[in-house]
Amino acid sequence: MYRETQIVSDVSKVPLEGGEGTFTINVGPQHPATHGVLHLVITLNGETIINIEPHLGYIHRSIEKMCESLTYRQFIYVTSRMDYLSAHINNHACALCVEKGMQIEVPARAQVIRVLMDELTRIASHELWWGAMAMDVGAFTPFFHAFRERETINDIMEETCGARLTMNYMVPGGVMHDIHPNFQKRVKDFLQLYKSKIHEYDELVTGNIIFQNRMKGVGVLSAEDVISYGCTGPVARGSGVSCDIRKLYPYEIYDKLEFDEVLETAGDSFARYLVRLKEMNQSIRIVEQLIDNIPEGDFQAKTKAVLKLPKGEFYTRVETARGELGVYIVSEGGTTPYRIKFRSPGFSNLSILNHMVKGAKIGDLIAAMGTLDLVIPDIDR
Amino acid sequence: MTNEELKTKITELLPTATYEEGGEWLNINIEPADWLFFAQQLRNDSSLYFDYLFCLTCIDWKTHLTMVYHLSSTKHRHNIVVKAKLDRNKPEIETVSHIWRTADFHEREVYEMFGVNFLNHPDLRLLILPDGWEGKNPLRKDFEDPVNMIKL
Amino acid sequence: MFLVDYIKDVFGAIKSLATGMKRTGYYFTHHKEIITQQYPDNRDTLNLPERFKGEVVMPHDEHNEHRCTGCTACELACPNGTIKVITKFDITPDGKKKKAIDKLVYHLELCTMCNLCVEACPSDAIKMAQTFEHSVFDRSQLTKVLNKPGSKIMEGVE
Amino acid sequence: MWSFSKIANSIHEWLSQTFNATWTTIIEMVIAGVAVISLFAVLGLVLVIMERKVSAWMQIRLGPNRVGPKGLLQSLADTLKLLVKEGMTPNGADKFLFNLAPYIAMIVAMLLLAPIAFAKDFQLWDLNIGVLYVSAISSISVISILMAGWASNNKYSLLGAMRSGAQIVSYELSAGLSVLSIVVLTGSLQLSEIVNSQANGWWIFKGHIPAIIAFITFIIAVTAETNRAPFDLAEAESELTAGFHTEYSGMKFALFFLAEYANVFIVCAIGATLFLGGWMPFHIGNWTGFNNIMDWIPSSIWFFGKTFFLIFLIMWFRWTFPRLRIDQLLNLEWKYLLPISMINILLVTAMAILKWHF
Repeated sequence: MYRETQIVSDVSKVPLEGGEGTFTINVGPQHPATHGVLHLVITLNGETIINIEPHLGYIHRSIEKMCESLTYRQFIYVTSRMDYLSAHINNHACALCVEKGMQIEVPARAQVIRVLMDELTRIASHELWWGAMAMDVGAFTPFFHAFRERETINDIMEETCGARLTMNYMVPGGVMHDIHPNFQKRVKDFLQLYKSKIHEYDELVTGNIIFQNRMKGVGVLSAEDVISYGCTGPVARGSGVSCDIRKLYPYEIYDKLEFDEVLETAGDSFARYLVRLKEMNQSIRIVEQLIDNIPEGDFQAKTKAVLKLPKGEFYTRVETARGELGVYIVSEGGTTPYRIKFRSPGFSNLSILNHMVKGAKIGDLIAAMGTLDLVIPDIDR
Repeated sequence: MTNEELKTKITELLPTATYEEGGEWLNINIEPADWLFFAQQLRNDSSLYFDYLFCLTCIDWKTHLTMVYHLSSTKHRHNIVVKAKLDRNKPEIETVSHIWRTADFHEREVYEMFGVNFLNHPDLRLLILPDGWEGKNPLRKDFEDPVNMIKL
Repeated sequence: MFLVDYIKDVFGAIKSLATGMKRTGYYFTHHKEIITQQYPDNRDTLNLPERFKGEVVMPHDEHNEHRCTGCTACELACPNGTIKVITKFDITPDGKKKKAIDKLVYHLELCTMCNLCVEACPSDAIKMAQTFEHSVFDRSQLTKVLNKPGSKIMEGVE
Repeated sequence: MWSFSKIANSIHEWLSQTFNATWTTIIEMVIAGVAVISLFAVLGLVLVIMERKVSAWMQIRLGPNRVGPKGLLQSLADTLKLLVKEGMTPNGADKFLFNLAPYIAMIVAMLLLAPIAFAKDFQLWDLNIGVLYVSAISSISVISILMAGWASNNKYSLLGAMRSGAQIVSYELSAGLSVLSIVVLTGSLQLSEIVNSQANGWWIFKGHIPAIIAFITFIIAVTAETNRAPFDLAEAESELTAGFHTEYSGMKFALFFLAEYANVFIVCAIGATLFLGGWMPFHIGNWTGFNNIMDWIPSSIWFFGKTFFLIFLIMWFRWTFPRLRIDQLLNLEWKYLLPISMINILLVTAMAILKWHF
């Protein structure tokens, strides 16, 4: 456990307009703290941030356009390359959308496997975020400690799905293979490892007085702002906005599972940090409920070789590690989508950045941006 | 509110709106000129209270463009889809970035990808495409890029 | 009391810092917890899971025979044009013309290891190999022909 | 027994027999210069490999293990690499200041070595205001950082330099005050006398709690003064990429790097001298047998052992803690460290007057 410290934040009142005495710096596209090729043009007055303007597109591949020429089986693999840290959940959203259009009934075993994989991916993603977050505020050691648990999940993924990051394990109607015979044992080993190590996270980072000083009272977002800017996931839940798609619009078997939606009301960086840490525990809860209860049966529904969605529009929403991912398929009845739109969580979460850190210091920008958990390919698509 | 209740409520607000059947959410077709008024009503009416714009996109139908707005209410937990048909040669619609701030980025994306001109948008510049991008809009159906697009 | 709070703050801060230092100090002295692998040295003992998707290969048996009928299902299933099947017509002993593969060209540099071709193959002619050290000095070496020279289709595979 | 002072004395005797007095002094100065430079080179190599190994073990990995036995020659290979790298000067930079800055950093670090007693009777220059000299010279190092940041023509560098200026100037205060508490107890500014005063026990034990508080303040303040994490705001790689040395490359970068490690060594040596008795062995009251065994260990080993313990402590901080923000950094100094060390020095003074210390 860690000790809570009351932090009084006194952000100095510097006039927040451009003009005399201000200068701009470019953070990115190559910068240690942007976790990729995000480019922010920052106007500064001394150390105080006056304006932030994101420049995107350095890794834009126009996945939406690419998908227009791929069949419904093929397009799923491309979405792994959007939010590569929750690749599995992206694939899940696409598979769900195709199943909704084709009205395919997914076997119970496949549903459980999918949810298990989703939650493992979510833990892995939050693990990496935790390490990167600590690195953003200047602590290097937690990064390596986070990788210890994350690698265990990646090994499990590698054994069952055949790849560590971009698994492409989902197919319309189920999953590609059955789970590996070792899967259950290794997941249980992981649960044991996780439980024996999770207290170190609090010892190393959460309870640290310097860390709490850096996070508390920084980047405060009100619930109204969060909704208006369309933020989802831990960013919104840190401000007390209930937005967990798994609870609100349950898909697969989430309505039968016991887990809590983590809500914090402070709305600052520390609240968002705590939401993610607690979400990891909730995911562990889900995995624990399912790991011994994988029903027997098919892992894949019988589908036609060539999938054709009926004419119409289909929208599915899932909860990725970063927030709400929407997949919007417009079908003309052919084998390829007519138009596909991915409503990515990162894009909306990034738009609040300027509002969030105006008037803060450069150090705060990095810390607050870390709590947004941006994955740049997810923003650029 | 259920879709039926939403339908009656919205018909009161905007009698010219037409509805599409099918789909899990209520699909509303409106004229682009009505959009600003309608959006304000949707956001501010306490029984509708659509405060969360969760998807904003555009579809190129080769003959015309369609703006698609997916709206949700965090209070009442109901969703609607609003569609507005735009002229393909001179697509123009009022911005809603002051009603839902998330529209700011999403409209900039649609602006560069489809060439839709959002009237009164505070900062309508290229967001994803490189500075000085000229020519066609990448997500339109007639876009060709012989260098970077590989035909399979 | 202001002074009491002040002193409490100072001690709380020092304690939180000491907890962190205890944790790193533990790992500093316990070298058994080290998790890194000595990669190029442990090549012999490195075991990749049998499902690992390294590259697409076509297994041949001892008579230099494979199972590929040249149906192009893999080519159609591939999302990014990685596989090209070049077919020819063989003359069977009883004088009939039969479709067979001339070359199955595989572009490793385009492959995303999505496994869709292996899933699509009706005769299990191709599978994923567990290799992962793909770097070469020349890009043209990444374009491979999967069927061995002089190989022919196995008996009984349609 | 074998000791540094005997070697030094025999060299001095041989030189004065062979040459006249002037030449002896000149040759001795040259020898001292060469010794300092080679000490620097060795320190750089040792501290870099030490830092890398310490960080690796704390981060549950192995660290450098390819070059030489157990990777011990890794830093030598790195030095070779840095030597042959191109040293670039960015366009629009103030070339003179840009190239001068790393040398100033080095020279300051070298000057600081002069009054340090490495072993019994082995000291380059035992001047009578040693403590004052150290605190005066060490504050010059900020000039090299400001110079580097200003001359680089890079906004990141400038921000880093400005941060470092504010930081070093404020932390000088509490470092000075905590050093002063030992001066008050000893009654002398001369480092050799401070060491001699600890013959019957180190100040950290003799000075009760105030000395321990002074020691903690000193460690925090010197960590900040040497720009080490958690006070590495001048570099702050996640914020300012590399801060004041963003634009430096090749050997000029290596000089900054070396100066940083040399500074760490020097402040730790000062800390060891003031609080941990310098080269004085560890004695417990009148356990004659134990004390004799302790005396048998050469004094240079005592000195370097203590210094490296403090260096390890500072490395331990670096690989555990996150970085502070600039306003919190100044808060810590002005709201916590300075009041604490001021009250502390009052206590120490009272203790020294009333002779409460051992």
